Amino acid sequence: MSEYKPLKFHVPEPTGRPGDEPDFSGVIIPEAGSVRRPSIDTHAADMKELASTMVRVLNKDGEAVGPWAEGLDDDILVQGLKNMIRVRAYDERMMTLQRQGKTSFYMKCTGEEAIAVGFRAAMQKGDMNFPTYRQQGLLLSTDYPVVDMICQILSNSRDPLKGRQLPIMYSSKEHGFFSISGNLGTQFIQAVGWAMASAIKGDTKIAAGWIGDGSTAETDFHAALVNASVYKPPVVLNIVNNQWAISSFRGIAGGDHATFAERALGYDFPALRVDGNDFLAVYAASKWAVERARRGFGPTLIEWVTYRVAPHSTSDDPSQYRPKEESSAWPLGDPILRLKNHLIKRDLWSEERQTQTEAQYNDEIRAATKEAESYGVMGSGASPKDMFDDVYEEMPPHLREQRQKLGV
Amino acid sequence: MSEYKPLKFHVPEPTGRPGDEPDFSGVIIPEAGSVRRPSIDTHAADMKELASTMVRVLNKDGEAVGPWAEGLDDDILVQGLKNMIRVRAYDERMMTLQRQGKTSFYMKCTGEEAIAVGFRAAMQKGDMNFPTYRQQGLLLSTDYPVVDMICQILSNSRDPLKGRQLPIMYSSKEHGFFSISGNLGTQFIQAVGWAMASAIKGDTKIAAGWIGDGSTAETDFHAALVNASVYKPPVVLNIVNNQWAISSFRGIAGGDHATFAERALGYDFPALRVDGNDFLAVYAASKWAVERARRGFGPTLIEWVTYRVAPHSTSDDPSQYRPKEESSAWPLGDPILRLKNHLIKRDLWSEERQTQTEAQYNDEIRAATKEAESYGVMGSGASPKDMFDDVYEEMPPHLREQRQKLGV
Amino acid sequence: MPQMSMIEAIRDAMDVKMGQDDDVVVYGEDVGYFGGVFRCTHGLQKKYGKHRVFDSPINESGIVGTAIGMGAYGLRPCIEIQFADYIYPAYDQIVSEAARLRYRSNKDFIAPLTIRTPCGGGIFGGQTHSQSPESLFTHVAGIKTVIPSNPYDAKGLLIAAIEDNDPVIFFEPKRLYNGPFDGHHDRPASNWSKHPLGDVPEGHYTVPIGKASVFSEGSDVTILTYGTMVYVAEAAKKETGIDAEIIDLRSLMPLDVDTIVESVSKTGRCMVLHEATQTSGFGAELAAQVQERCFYNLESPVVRVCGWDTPYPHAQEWDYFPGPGRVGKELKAMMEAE
Amino acid sequence: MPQMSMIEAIRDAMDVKMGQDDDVVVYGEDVGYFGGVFRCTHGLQKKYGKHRVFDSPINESGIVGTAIGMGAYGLRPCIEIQFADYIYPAYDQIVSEAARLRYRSNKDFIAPLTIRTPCGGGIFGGQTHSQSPESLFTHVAGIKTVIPSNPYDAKGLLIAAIEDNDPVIFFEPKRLYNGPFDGHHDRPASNWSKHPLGDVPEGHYTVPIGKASVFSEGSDVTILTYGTMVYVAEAAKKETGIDAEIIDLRSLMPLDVDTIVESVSKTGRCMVLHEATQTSGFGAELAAQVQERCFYNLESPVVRVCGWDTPYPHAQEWDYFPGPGRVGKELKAMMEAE
Ligand SMILES: Cc1ncc(C[n+]2csc(CCOP(=O)(O)OP(=O)(O)O)c2C)c(N)n1
Ligand SMILES: Cc1ncc(C[n+]2csc(CCOP(=O)(O)OP(=O)(O)O)c2C)c(N)n1
Ligand SMILES: [Mg+2]
Ligand SMILES: [Mg+2]
Repeated sequence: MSEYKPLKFHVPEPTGRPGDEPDFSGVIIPEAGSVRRPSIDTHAADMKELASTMVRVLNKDGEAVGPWAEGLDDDILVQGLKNMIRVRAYDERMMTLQRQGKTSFYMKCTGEEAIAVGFRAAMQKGDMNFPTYRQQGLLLSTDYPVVDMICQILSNSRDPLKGRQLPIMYSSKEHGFFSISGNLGTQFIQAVGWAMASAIKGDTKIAAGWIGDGSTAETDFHAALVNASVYKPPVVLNIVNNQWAISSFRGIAGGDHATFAERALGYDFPALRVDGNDFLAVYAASKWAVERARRGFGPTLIEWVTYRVAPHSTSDDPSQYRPKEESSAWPLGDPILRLKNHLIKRDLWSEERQTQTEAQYNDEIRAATKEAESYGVMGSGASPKDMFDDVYEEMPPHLREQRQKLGV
Repeated sequence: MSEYKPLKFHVPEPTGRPGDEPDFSGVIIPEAGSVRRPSIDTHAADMKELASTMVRVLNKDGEAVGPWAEGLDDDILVQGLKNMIRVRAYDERMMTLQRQGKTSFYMKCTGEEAIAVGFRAAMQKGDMNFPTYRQQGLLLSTDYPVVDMICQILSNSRDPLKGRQLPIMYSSKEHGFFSISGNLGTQFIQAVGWAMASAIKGDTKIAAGWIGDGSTAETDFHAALVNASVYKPPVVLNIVNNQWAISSFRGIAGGDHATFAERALGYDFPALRVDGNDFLAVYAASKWAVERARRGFGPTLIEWVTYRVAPHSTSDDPSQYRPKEESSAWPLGDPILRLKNHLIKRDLWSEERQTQTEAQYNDEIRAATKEAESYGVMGSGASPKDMFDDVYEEMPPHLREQRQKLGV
Repeated sequence: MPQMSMIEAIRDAMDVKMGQDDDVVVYGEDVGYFGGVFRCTHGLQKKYGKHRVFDSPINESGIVGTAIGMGAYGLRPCIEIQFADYIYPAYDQIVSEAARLRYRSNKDFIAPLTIRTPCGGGIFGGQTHSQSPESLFTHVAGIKTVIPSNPYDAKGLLIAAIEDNDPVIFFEPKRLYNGPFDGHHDRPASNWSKHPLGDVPEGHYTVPIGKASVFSEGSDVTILTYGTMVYVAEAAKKETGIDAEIIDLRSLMPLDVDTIVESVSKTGRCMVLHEATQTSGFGAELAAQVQERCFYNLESPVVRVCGWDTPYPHAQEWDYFPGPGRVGKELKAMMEAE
Repeated sequence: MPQMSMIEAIRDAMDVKMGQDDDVVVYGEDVGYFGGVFRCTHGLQKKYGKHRVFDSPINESGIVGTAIGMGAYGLRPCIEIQFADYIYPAYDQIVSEAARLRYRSNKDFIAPLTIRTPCGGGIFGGQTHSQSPESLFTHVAGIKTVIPSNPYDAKGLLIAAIEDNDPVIFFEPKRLYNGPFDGHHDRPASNWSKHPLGDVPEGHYTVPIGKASVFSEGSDVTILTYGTMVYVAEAAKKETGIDAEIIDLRSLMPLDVDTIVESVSKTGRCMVLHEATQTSGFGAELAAQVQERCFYNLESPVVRVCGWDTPYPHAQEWDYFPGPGRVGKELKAMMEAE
């Protein structure tokens, strides 16, 4: 026995806690343009290194460089910037609503806007997302009525979900946005199932699953990877690695020394690791993976490297567990600023248009909020009668009885 | 839309079904001795290729070659052969018991004996296995009383588990054998927890988890890998890839084009892929991983490549779903035969000793069976009184009431 | 009319629906080429192709999770969990997802899945091949739970389940697969081929979800039961000579309260009988409802005869199983109470 | 005596046990550095070190699965599931493993774990932060299920749970964390610092698992309840003037049948009150047992007042929650029945 030293228990720790200086020296950031772009039919085994590096397009000077910069449509970039600005305006306004006591709860995606907005731009009508609570950008870059979104947050009389769901748990089949669940990870395998159905029916639609870095630890993450590996359905599996899961850092999900993209290496389908704050990289990688899926070459896992600038939710205070300045020290910068600088450099945009656009979306959201508030706030419009509907397609006798008992 | 062809649904198929010729041309078998043996403190990132190849020691001529052949104790090899012979004798006798209607159920490990026997030889007293139902070799290479094992199978009055468990679901803390569960995969994460406890207490003991190829698809496989990745506890995670999971082949677990060992690549701990029918390779790899764990260098995933020669269980008939001759066509051969030939070649063994040893264990097991049968067969010795005990440490009132109702 | 075992009737239901509706797909562990460990899907892959009948990885959460995704797409998956004892890894997907989807999305998405799974004991299967977890599902709003006791109901209920736009857990009492079983394990097994309920019409028909059937009329006492225990109740009735009205509930959620109340109002006594462990079993709900609804008609307390509150033991199976002896004894005691 | 909130009492229980017994370890999502989203483990990591108090990956099956392994080694893990609504991914490990281990191994291995998890509604948390899944555990042989309603009991029961050699599910009614709550959500919140049950002794003491407490004596009707609903019952008693005997069960499994029977025998009437959905809720078991054991004493049927059989809605929370209005109405109706 004495031959061996006592074992030690290892618990990973982030590089900083409150009071410490932020330290991102461990985050390795390859040069923009340095990562190759394989053809979309490349076999997983022939592109393994893409799981360990980082696809980046925008260099320090705001230029688009390298193979992933090719063939990106300018209109989409401009529209992407607008959509990101819109998302941020929306997040800010909803925070205000929460502070005003008009909703109990909200979750922002500040700093992560490029991912959902850029990915959505690569999708087609009819495709389906299985999002988490931090992909409002998917809905906000479609024509889904923003008033409806706010009504959901207010649980008022026009809430499309009739007050039944926690704020931000949107659902819109028509806009390719699957009903958000409170239970982490469940949607990842559902996305795989939806894609299997598309293949079973000989359709051409694809699905996208979404999950956070912390939630990759959930069992259904594995279910998704196994089923994706076996049936090779047309699905893109997106991991949004924003470094934090409430108070626990990526290392508590086993993402400190391995990358999350590398999780795919044992499952015979390819993975990309992408600078999630670089809209051009996001859009290019999304297009690649979506096209790969739609052409029948199967699933792709993508790790989007980003940072959760916002608190986890309105119930959270990150200054309790991470260095105060960490978000501003994040080395991949702000996605809006980076795209804006790129477009200005290319004369596709200007500071004035930026200011105008920000004002325009602030106004839009402000007006929409006002309209939404007219239908009630803080659940005031929700009807107890709606509580008993849609548990089943037809109301069974016991629920009819209970509804009568409540007298509604 | 029309730009895209209809998607196709992909369902993997084995290389043969009943009526077909067996086809193992896809199984790539590296030369014995060709795989390097890193030092036990090697970082996972520096030995990734070991997940994709196959550690083999015995060459075609029965010689032990290459770096993994070094430092193997002859006594352990001889004892290993004896233990494997004993396991096979046990399996045969238990099958007979089942055919005689003395037990309802049995599961053999024919062709896979080297794995459990070889691994056990690398463990120390106090270490703990979390086995599946196909690791009888772990118990049978200790001094656990074989009569007790058979009494468990017969559910008789001396059954150490009092008739409560299906035959073969042994349990022996003292012999480092955790209670087998009927629910697949659950033990894999429990092994990680046990190892965490050992590290938390500053102990020097290690745990070993066991799982089948088909069961790697279970959610708890992922739970185990994630927790092993995060806390780096002293655990060896063993996948017995015997190519089949009842009627479905390894491809239905996503193991057709990726190896199961490669699953570790995204989790920052090393993996070995080993010829599971080569006792020397099994023992060498086990020693490596066990020593790595005990020295505080953390977990290892090992894929043992083997073949399920036996039916899944006594309820199964493999001729319904796989080519009849597949088991004899398996290219890695029979583990007993291979070790025997090696030892004979080295004058450590002989055909006579082989015959004697077979006879000796047949006699031992026959006698043990006879003794066990004297305590009853087919549940005949189990007492209804035992049914109410040990649900809790102390019997709560409702169970006392129920026991009284039954009048026992 | 063709005579079918329960296995054949279940298979036939899937066959009928797959023939009628391209959106019906069937999968689960070992259900493809092999046709399932109980052979319920035997031949379906050959007939409908690998893209509609296939093996799944051994991941029950994945089986249900993919089915929810498929349902959201527009398919109608009919999936198998190999044993009800192995449904727990899928519990989150069933409870938090399938059950809630219609409600939480205000019917934007639905989960029209059928989860078939063999349940119950009596086959010497031990702890993990014998469980009856139905009450773990009846507690969950948004799920329907059914359990047939014969080939005719099995086919009709399974077709109804597949056609239902809500998730249905379809329990298959495995002890009844090949023949009715009265709990006398020491007597020769009987066979559906000689039983009137083995008469199963060809083609499409349904047995409505939510309707009980009066298996055997009587006036002394009502026995509320389902699955295998229907025949145990019948045996006890015969053996005691007590004129029990045996109600085969068939559907636990929704429950056919009217049939229950009508019977108990008539008999004035009620026994609840199931294999599952007693505490918080579905029998608790039945007893609670009967006393709520028929209190003033009851001449004696509702009695529960259930599996003991222990794990399902292997060798003590027949001491655990609530057989005709125990049922008869309790029936007699009830008739003496007042 | 120190005055503690329920959060503090729970934290103190862990503190006491960790101080006494090196084998007690505490982990779960966000419980380490941060101290838990409800702060129940705040400060424990600092005091006992990262190897005894730590964050876990977001994998509930892994949290319970590792705890079972640790229990087999000889530790006594006290783990947190962040919300009871998120316990389902761990359901297989709880039901098939923790609950069965002692039995199936003939006590060769045991699972002495405590699973703490906040339950119940009233915090505007919607479907997945409000559930009360206790009956999904009371049905499972081998598990104990407890639920305190005040700081004193919380500390004593949690110490008892950690010391217990069987797995205990320890539900924490999150609406009571900071103060007793009578169901009048529109009135100012009260606080444990002003409540006698906020008096919590320092150091070690236990409240035995399996014993109910008579929260408030009465002679008209017995109310069987637990958790948050204890105070709702109290409010309804006050508001209706009906002299109810309120029994705080505290432990659902094992259940203190004697206290129940004694009370109902005295009052002749019984209401069962819980937040969980009604069908197959724990109230069903209570109603079944009361009518079994007290049938001839009952003057009217046992009445259940429970959450409706729907998912827990967000905005309709106070229509869903069985508040003092509904309880009072049912109490009055009961007193009129005969
Ligand atoms: C099954 C389950 N367990 C726990 C939670 C509580 N929870 C909500 S969000 C969260 C953190 C998720 O982190 P991550 O996946 O990284 O996503 P992010 O919030 O960073 O976008 C946790 C633990 C939950 N919702 N569901
Ligand atoms: C949770 C669960 N699901 C399904 C089963 C049924 N089952 C028992 S063994 C088995 C196949 C396992 O195959 P594998 O893991 O390859 O192990 P092997 O039998 O080949 O040793 C299945 C599906 C089970 N026991 N538990
Ligand atoms: Mg995150
Ligand atoms: Mg196998």
